[in-house]
Amino acid sequence: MAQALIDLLRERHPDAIVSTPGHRGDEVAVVRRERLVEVCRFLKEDPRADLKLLAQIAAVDLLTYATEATGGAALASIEVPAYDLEHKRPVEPRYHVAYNLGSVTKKHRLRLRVELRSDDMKVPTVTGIWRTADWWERYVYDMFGVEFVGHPNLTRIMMYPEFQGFPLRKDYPVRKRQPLVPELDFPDLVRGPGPGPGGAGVPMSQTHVGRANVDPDAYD
Amino acid sequence: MSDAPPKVVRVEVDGRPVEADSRDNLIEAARRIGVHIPYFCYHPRLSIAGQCRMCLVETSDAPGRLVPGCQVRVKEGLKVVTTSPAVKENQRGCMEFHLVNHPVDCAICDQSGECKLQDYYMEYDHQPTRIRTYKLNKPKREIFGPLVVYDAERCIMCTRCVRFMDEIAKEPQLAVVSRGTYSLIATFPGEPLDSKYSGNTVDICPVGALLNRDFRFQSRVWFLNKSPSVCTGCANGCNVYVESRGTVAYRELPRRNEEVNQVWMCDEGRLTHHPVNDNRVEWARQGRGDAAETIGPRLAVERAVELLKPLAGKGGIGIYISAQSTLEEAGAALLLGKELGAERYFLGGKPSGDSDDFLIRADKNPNARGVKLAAEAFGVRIEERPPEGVKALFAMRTDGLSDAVAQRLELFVAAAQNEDEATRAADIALPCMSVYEQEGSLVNWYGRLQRVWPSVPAQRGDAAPGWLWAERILVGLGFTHEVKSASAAFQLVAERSADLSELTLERIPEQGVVLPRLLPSEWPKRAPRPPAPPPPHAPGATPPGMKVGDEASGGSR
Amino acid sequence: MTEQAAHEHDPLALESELPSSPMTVNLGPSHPAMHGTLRLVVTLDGETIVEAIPEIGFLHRGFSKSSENSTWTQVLPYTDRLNYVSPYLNNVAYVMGVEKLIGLQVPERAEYIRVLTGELSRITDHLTCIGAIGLELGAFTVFLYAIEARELLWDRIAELSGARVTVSWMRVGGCANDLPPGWGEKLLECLPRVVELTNEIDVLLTRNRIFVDRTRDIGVIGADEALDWGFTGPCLRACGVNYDVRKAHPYSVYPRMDFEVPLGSRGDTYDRYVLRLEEIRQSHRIILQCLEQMPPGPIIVDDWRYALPPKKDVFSSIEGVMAHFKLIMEGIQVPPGEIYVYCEGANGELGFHIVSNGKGKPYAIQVRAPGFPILSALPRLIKGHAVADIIPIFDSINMIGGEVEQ
Amino acid sequence: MSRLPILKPEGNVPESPHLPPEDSMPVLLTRTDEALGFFERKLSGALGWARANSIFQYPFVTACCGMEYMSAMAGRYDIARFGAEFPRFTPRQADLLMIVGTINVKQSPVLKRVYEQMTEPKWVMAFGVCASSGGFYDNYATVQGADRVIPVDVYVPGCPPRPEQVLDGLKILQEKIQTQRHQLHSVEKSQELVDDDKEKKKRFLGKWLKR
Repeated sequence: MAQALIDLLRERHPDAIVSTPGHRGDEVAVVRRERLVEVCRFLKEDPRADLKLLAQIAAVDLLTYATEATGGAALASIEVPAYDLEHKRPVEPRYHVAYNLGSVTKKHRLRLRVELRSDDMKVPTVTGIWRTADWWERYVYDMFGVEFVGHPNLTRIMMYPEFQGFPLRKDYPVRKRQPLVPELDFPDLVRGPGPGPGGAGVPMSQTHVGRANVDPDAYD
Repeated sequence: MSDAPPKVVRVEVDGRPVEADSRDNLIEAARRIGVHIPYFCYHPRLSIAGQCRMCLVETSDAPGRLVPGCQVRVKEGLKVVTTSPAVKENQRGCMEFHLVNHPVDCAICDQSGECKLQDYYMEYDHQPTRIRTYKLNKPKREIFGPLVVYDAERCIMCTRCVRFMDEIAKEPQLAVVSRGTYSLIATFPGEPLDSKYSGNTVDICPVGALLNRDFRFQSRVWFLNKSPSVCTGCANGCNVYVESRGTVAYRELPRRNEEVNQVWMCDEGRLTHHPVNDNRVEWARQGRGDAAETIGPRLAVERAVELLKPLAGKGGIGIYISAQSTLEEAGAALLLGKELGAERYFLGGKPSGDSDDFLIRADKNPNARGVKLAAEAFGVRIEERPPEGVKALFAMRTDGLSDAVAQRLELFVAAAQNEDEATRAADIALPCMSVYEQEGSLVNWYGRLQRVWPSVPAQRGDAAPGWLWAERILVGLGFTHEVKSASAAFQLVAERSADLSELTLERIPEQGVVLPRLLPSEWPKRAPRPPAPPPPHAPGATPPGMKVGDEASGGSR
Repeated sequence: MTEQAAHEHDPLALESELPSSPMTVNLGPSHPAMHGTLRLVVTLDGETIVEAIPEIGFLHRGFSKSSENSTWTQVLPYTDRLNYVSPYLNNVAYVMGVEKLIGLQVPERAEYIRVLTGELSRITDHLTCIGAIGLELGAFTVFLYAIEARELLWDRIAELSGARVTVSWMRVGGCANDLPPGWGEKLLECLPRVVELTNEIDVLLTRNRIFVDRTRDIGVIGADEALDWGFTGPCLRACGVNYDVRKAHPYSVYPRMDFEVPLGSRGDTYDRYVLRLEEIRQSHRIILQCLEQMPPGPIIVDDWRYALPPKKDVFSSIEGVMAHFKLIMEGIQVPPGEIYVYCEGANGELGFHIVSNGKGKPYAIQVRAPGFPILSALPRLIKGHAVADIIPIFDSINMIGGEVEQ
Repeated sequence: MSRLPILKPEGNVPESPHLPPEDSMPVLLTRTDEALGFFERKLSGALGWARANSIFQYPFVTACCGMEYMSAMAGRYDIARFGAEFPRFTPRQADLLMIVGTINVKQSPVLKRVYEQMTEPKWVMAFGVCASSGGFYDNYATVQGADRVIPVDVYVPGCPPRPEQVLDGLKILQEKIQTQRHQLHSVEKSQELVDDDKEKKKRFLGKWLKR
């Protein structure tokens, strides 16, 4: 019956829906950013949809969606070979923000997706519709840097205020720590010398970049 | 094979239309739209063997029968199906037969992680085998030559190495011996595989049969970090990937560059990571011979500045630049010479060795033309003789310097990468990073400017790029030159030189750019180089005069 | 102010309010009742709470970032440290997500084992929560009984999967190993003792005058407002909303189990406590049914693209060693896609938003922790109550630092 | 009486930050211990015994190790049998700071302050792998081991450690407390005594040390 939900949404807000890429039984509707609040209010109040439960707001950074192989650890190590860092072809739109909605009475689920470019990452807030969106939006802001316009208190929720950068972005290295208290620096006995892959920067098992920047079909 | 001009042929692969080149086979046509037809024995640059039968697909021409994708050319309106049950069944059966006698070596095999058997097994045959038999034992770890070791049990008899030695290296030293399931690759009895290009057989071997003796058991491939660079073995400037982990560089693999080295590389090039790993000048030091004592990098630069300051401007200073250094290092050294009012400039480098008509140049220094270009840009005359007639000398890398020259000098400051008799005789020895550890650019013998990315990211002692040492000394002497990065050092040369003016380090294309003015005036009088094999889209075009099929490999099949 | 009026009316009245300014109290992260990971800045007017600002993030361990740099199987140990009181439920939720991405069908016996261990985890979670409520309201014996009951279950869990808390026992396509022989009988022996201890707690607390006074009508929230705050699980059912993911969106073999979903009436702390107690009994029923209907057969799917080959094959056949090597070193090549999987965790709807780019590592993974939205409603719940009521309310929503702060 | 060789760590054994400074020459130190007065040693032993068997612990609980802490406190693996039963939730009244669970970067100032507020003599037990070395959370958010922030006496391995491991860690700590030097006076005063020690050592061994 979630398909009925999509049709209901299409005929009430035809221009707000960009596409509906459903996958493995999940109903997804890509919504235009300006019409998001309108669509959400409709979905919550309309008795046929009745999506009163906002389960989660999640976000995805698509910077290395095409290139990251298992050994994408070069990205993760602090000392990334200059070639890799430089040759990240910009991906636009880079961020997807996903609103997982559910209905308690009608027992169906829907996911709204808003696609954002990396140069303007503003999304209208939905705290007016669901009060639980307050903390979820603060979480997505803290982790990805997506700004929710109109949010009452858009500050970091997980990280400390002095933290620079947004950790869940794909170009933020895994191990880049910003200590609050001066720390004693112990030699990293497990991973051996040097900050390079396999060195102190990256665990041993995660460094095979081999195929990341090689075009396998060219000449193997 | 008709030499008709290639025309566009419309084909349909899995229902999707493809505009293929008339010389394409089905594998290349499918690859244009991202469909991967698996293959072992096919190689875009070698002749067709059609031996592994992995690439069988269904075509509309021969309904109900599977056709090898590597041998069949595209035809107008041909329909190809790569995912039909028959094709899937064949791929599974092929894999099973290849794996029947394959030893359970993955744990100790160097190719683990980049082995095509493993990749294809997971994609096309992810089930246990249906064949219950004992594995056949064949000779293992046979030393073929200085660089190659062979393991007959792992070999799947795709004969790529045999065809490579016949067609590309033009020294047919490998052949298939014995028949049927006992067949294995071997050299002529008593003769080693000592061709200069035997290392390439290791690259194109899809399994772990042929291994590089230098890299064997050194590191696992998934710990290595791969970064593109240019080989420093000789002036040909073959494009390579240098693989490294932590502070150690492990091996060089050829990188595709159609104009310079297609996808091949010579054997000396595969050993150029040894100077990066061992016998390095690691700590800045002061004092000659055994009076040398390690002092910090900052102290060493201050000492050098103290010693150079009284001589500045009074002449008697020489600048020696080795042709092993990058364009940036040469530029920085020349700038230092100009500021110090140096009289004489010297160019040196490793002694030249043998050469051949394919990839090996006599001049064993990667950047001789680059240093000359920088000297012209700075408008100084650079002599190609060992330095003499100067009291003080600043050396950017001490490759060509002999101990006698160094002894005669009053003051000798050297930024050096490896220990040799010249660095032991240096007053101040500054550790210099190797070309594989720094960003920069090189100019090969043909006048092609190529970019180098740092591949060994780990800091080695006090090592710093050569241009950074020169810049520190300049700052110590009081000159304010903002040379804070490799591109800034590149700008030093680019501003002053005509043909580099519109280039910056970042804008050098990946395949390198040929500087027209530097083109060699006349073609070298040696035998003409073989015509570059047709671009990968024309695999069918075997090089002229090459027989196809049985005769090519000595009729062993 | 009414007191002011009383003062003017009868200047000698002794009860008139002494003028006092609001005081802010900082229940710091390192506080016994705050589970060590929540900082609550409470503004008090005398005893009643005027305003409360929670601050979390003191146990943010970078679950998403670490998982995005490990293969699909290596993420499992990270998942059961999310809600470390009911580890099996996290494992099952994550593994169901990966199977949904692959479109994999898990064998029958594995489904039953997952439901069985999931319910075991639910019982240990509720026991810990009830023990904490009892402990922090002074009933130390309730804590000891609850922990003793939990120890009995942990012994069975340790026999089954090797660890007591961090089990990491599920695998993509089934579970790690089969039930040890005689494990079912031992479980049947120890379950009555657990139920007996639960009844004892029930007797001690449920109609205890002090307990009822401390928890009845404390932290009340209406059904609609609870849903607006994102409540799910026992906290939502306490307000009378009949929503349990096992009944609303049946998954695994839950349709074959018959169990009721207990509902509360007033949505206060007492209802939440009673609900958890009742759910322990329902879970007990489910476990018994699972043990009866457990079919024999494989416990993991037999497809070597997703499940490790048996060790005999790994050491003897080339196919086995290659499959094992690729699955471990480069991970399961999960087809690309984006899904949101949800199942009934101990505190509510536990969901995973997983994105795969077709390679061996999850490209993006974020947890929908049931405790996260409920904790965001804490200021609303405790406003107007006395300081002492913070403790029972905070315990009844059963906030687990690991899952809330990932 | 043959002269005892002065044992020095050969080769490039990394100088561990916790070892006493170079000049204290551990072998000789025990000799100095023997040189302590007979009554001082008896008093130190008695004080050590008293402090070892009545540890008041401050459970700095954050993560999953808390579950095993509960088991260690509860009936079956009862920590009370070793005298460490009474958790004190104020650093002022606690001897042992048990860091139970992961310390993330946002929590490190809190941990440091709680440690500094504790009164001497105080000990620290890193409960579980995350407190000892950051565990497998090797990312931007986690401090790689509490010993980067505060000095730690006993490291209890395990994720989470079984209650028996915790009790074993407690036993090791008790041995350490038992054999430590305990003085009855405050910290400042003991500094003078340490200087007296050095004086005594110099005079007594002066001529042997000249090499």
